[in-house]
Amino acid sequence: MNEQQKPGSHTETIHLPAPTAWPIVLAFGSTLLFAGLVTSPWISVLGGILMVCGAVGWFRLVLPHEVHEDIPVVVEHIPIETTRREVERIVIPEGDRAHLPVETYPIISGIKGGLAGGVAMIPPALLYGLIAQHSIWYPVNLLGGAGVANWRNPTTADIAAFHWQGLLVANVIHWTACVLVGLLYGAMLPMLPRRPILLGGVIAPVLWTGMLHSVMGVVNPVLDEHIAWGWFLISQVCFGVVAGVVVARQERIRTTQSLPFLMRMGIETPGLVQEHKEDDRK
Amino acid sequence: MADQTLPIHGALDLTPPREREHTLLETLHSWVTTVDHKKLGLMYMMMSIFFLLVGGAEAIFIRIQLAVPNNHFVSPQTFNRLFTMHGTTMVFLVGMPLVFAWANYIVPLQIGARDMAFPRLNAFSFWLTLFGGLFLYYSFIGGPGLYGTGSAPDVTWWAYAPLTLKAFSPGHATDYWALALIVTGFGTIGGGINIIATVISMRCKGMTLMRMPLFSWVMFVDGAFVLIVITPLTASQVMLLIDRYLGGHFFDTQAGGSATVWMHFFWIFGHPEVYVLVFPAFAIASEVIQVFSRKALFGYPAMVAAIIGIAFVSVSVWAHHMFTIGMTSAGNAFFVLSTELVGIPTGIKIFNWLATMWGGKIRFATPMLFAIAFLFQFLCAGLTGIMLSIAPWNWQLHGSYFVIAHFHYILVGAIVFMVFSGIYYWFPKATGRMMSETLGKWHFWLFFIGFHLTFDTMHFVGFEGMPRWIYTYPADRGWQNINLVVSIGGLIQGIAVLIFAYNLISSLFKGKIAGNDPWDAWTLEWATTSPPPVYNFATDPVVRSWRPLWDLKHPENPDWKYD
Amino acid sequence: MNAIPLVATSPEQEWHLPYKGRIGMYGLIIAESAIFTIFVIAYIYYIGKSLYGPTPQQVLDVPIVNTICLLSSSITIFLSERAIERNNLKTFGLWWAATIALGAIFLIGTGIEWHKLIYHDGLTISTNLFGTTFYSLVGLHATHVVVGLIMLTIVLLFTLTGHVKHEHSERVQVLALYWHFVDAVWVVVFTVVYIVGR
Amino acid sequence: MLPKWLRVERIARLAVFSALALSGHAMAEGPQATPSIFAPASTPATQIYHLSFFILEITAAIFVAVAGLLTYVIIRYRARTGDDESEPAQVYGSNQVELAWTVIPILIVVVLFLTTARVIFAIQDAPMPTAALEVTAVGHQFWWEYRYPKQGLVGQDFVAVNELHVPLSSTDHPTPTYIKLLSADVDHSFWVPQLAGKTDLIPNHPNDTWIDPLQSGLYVGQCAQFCGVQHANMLLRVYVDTPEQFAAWLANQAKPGIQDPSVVAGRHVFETQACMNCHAVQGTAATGRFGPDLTHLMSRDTLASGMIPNTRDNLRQWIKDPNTIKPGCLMPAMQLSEDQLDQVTNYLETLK
Repeated sequence: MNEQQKPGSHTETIHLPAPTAWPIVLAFGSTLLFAGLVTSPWISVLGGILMVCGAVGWFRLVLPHEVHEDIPVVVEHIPIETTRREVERIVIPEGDRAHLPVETYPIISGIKGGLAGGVAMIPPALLYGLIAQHSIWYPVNLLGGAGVANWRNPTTADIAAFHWQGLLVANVIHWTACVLVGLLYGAMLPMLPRRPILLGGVIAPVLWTGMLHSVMGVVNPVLDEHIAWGWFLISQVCFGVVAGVVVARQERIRTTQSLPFLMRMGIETPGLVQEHKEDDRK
Repeated sequence: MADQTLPIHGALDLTPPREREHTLLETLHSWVTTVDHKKLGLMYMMMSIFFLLVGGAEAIFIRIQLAVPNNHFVSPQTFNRLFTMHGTTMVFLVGMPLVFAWANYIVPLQIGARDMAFPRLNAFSFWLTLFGGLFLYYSFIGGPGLYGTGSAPDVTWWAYAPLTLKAFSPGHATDYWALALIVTGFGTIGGGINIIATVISMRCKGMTLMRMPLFSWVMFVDGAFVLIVITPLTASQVMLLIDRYLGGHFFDTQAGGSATVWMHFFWIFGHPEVYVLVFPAFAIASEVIQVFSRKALFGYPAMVAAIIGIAFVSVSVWAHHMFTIGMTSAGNAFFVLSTELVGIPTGIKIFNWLATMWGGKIRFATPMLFAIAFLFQFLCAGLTGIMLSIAPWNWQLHGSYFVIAHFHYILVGAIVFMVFSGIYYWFPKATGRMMSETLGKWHFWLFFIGFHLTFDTMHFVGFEGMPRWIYTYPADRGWQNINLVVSIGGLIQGIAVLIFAYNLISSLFKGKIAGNDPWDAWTLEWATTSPPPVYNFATDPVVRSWRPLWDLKHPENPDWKYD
Repeated sequence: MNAIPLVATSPEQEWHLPYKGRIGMYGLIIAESAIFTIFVIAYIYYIGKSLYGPTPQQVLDVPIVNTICLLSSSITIFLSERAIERNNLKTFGLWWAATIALGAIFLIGTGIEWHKLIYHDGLTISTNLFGTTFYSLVGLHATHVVVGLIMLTIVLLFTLTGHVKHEHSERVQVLALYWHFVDAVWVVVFTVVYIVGR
Repeated sequence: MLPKWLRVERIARLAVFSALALSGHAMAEGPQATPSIFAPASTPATQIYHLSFFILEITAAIFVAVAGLLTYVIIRYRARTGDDESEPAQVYGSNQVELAWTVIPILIVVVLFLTTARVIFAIQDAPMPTAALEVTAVGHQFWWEYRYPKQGLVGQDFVAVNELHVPLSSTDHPTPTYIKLLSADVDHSFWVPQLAGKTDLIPNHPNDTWIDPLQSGLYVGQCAQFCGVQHANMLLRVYVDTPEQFAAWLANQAKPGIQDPSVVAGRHVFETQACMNCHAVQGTAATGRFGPDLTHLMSRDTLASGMIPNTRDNLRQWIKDPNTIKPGCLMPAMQLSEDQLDQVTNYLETLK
């Protein structure tokens, strides 16, 4: 709306900015100004003159008051209607909440679960380091080495020693991955039909480990040779179970197993609400 | 339900203004002096379509030359001018005006405004863009005249220094390129300022930012984005001109200047520019997919977040165009990561569009056909984009026909397809007449087939080591079969575009009368007449959700209850 | 059937949107900042890359007076903005004129500096990389000062003829915003050219 | 590597290769007429090749999933004839679902990034073995100059033009070639797809790349960065020689130009008609650096940067007017008379 028009006010005519030729004059002048550089200086001079004219003309249009033209209003009745009167609804059992509030599955629960799972992964990993290589830095460097990709053909002793870069990179990778996977858990677990802990805590880590096992050969073949996949799986399962339990505890009250799949996905739809308020329907 | 007519009903003179025949000169005068956003939007659109035909003709010439090895259809000099002008035209004289065509025509209608925030600046921006374009094309007849195609730019649209310096590009070819694009660049900046001021300051009552239709949201982000995208190019072109006219040394490698600085500056503009161009496609897709699936857009806030996310991430990825210039390995790794991060918000958009269609009732009208093809091609383009982001593989693919195929999947497969979709969708609003569905389907299928013939095969010739920018190639390289297919596909696309042009013109005069709301849509522009009166809305609208027309059509079940 | 206004029963709430001129100026400032950023990056990248002299250390003097003038003009224009808001047109005109004077001193100072560089030190835009980047960056800023001064002078002329009224305060503030931007850019240019680059 | 993974790779390779077969040639090991990036013959190219198949698999999986979903949606949710004209249920979104399809791509990105980073470092930061040959390549509009520094025999640099000769490498005794990339004028790019990815030659910005070809023969490629009118004909030819061939070639190249008294007339024309302003013939007064070094012109298979075979007719036509062969090239037609043309051609033919 124009400044001088308050919303909702009506007059017989509507003020709109009047048509004007000054913008095109100014634009043409500016173009000629530049075109003179590749043709002749006189073109530039002409462009400059046109620009000054255009600028002055434009200026006089808006100052002290903007020039308007009055457009007579033709009021037409514009019906807004549709032939599709009916709206289908997603039918859900009576008595359930229809419009799931976001708080039911807070995003923070996924982060919490991920962090808790991340802590839970550490003991088995360090234990493996101590038992197999007598160094707690071994697993840290294995993880960190995936990021420090220019680490060429390290020996086992290399990996068992302390490297601050390895520790740094390992921490970054570890916590990022944990939070991300935790978020995924937070989102997915409530959708799983039953036994979310079994599915999310055991089967998913097994699948995940299998996938990593096959991918690691490409991502970093050198380190692939040094990874003990059994121990790897154990620490993954630790993560899965702890993260799953933490996530599930956050909303155990709300995750009614009888909910339909759509609801567990947290779908937001007005149709669900309509079903709830039977009396509103026509 | 209550018949809520205007409160001022009867208070006004309802007799329509006298219908009067306008002479041609009067009509022309009214278009030249107009400051009306709808007329300017249409002029932007006509300019784009005109230059699309010109740039398309250049592409056809290029494809005829490359159809067979060792061809002599055009000289190498002419070929270099053709592909330089093809790229420059398509990006700056087709893509950029399209952004403003949509933003001008649709955004004020969608947000219930009477005009853009700065109507005169709007006209000024348009004329700058148009004159800049004509200035660029004057280069064909400027200089030594038509012989040897004048002094049209021949340094690729990247214009890598030092090839553009006086020593290697004597004459004015490069000057035309830089000067004309500076002119259109100023027009673009004016247009961008206008869009953001319009969206921030002109929304109708009740339309908070999170109640803007997604189309307007995307155009708003695009308008703001343009301001920081086009300006680095303007700045570096000024530097180039300082080098060429005043003897500066910015890119003069003999005097300590750096060729890589130009590359960085160019791609700081050049990469986000692609997103500037593709945003209107996202915007149109978001409207068309909703309406033809009969469902509200899935995850509106996530779509808004994704578009802002794409804009943010895309300004830190420019050097993925420069993996081959010998950056450090850490630098390469950084740009691999940042580039792949763009894929995440882009993925969200694709998934949300899919989820919008999921559970809907999809009507396969021409706009929706183009939108579905867009989804498919945009997916492919994203995946080839991932391949190109892998720096080591990029060392092989960069500058090859694979890259050509990839970015034409975006520029044609996504943008041009969605532009066609948008034209079929909003043509009834702008003209009051429907476009022919029969011709539309012919147009779609021919264009779809031609597109895939051309650009799918181009990937493979890229794998086989064919570099871009070459005017000919030896017969023993095994590239000729694919190149012939590519050229045939190009011709088919050309035919499809001619069908479209015919459809456009014939529907303008003979199309079925559309009515105000032919698609049964949900945004404000369908709540006024077709074509809209010059003041858009007789009464200022008030809205309470991002689908105001849904609220009115389903008063028992309106969106605002769930806002 | 319904017709616009689309929601008849909407609660009568206040609906305020920002002044479009201000938003437009912010847009222009964003665009200009991007241009300056590119020039500043180029300047910083090319520091010390000239193959031959003169170098900044040899020829550049820190323009303290200039800088003080330009920066204090931000204060004077702020005072004049406040004056027009309070409808005190005389004070407005005085501070406005002071702003123009300070800006002009800055320009003259730059002119003297350039004259010395060109005719005494023999540094032109084509001498070496330092010359190219220096004249481009400082010249770009000076161009903005010139444009700003022209606009300010036009407003001053209108003030003197009594055309500027209280109702124009928003437009005047938009112009002042531009002037603040020009000053802020000088802080960056000054730091880069005379402190980092020297 | 897992057998399963190998299977996937084989299927993917089959798909790509069958598509490539469209263009009518089969894939085999060793040098090819078609410089395909899928026929690697050198370590960097091979590493990229393996990486590319890993990426192809991931992207193919994403493609199948999403395109499949799209197809399903189009078919399942199409508006059917006899529809009851009702609107479908309006679904606004789902935080859970959207979160899931945000996080999964992030995890994929992490895997892609780690893999890519490893290959970047492996190729780009590979330490140079002591047995490596070092060559400097200089890009010119529109030809290649290769400088072989200190190739033992006579203790001085020598210059080869357009045809790069490198020794064969083997996995047991790697003798890779490290190429320093410079440019004399504008940007160029060195790209022999079967040997390595491309690296640009940028003035005032030295780059390097390395190759270790494992099979001998001729590998082709071309300039991959637009460098002017004749960018298309700035062809690359890399000859991978067996150690014996390479030693013989080196020995010949290190010699000064042959001075055959029977063609002294041609040499006179060469040295008086400004040819020598641009061209060098080692051991004579001609020391120009702007154009290709002609000391061993006849040891090359091609003229004009790999454009035409090195025959007497082509050579004579080239000297007469290079623009009829390569329009826009920087060598001018010297307006020689027919006699002079014959004499110069005779002279050049002795430069073995």
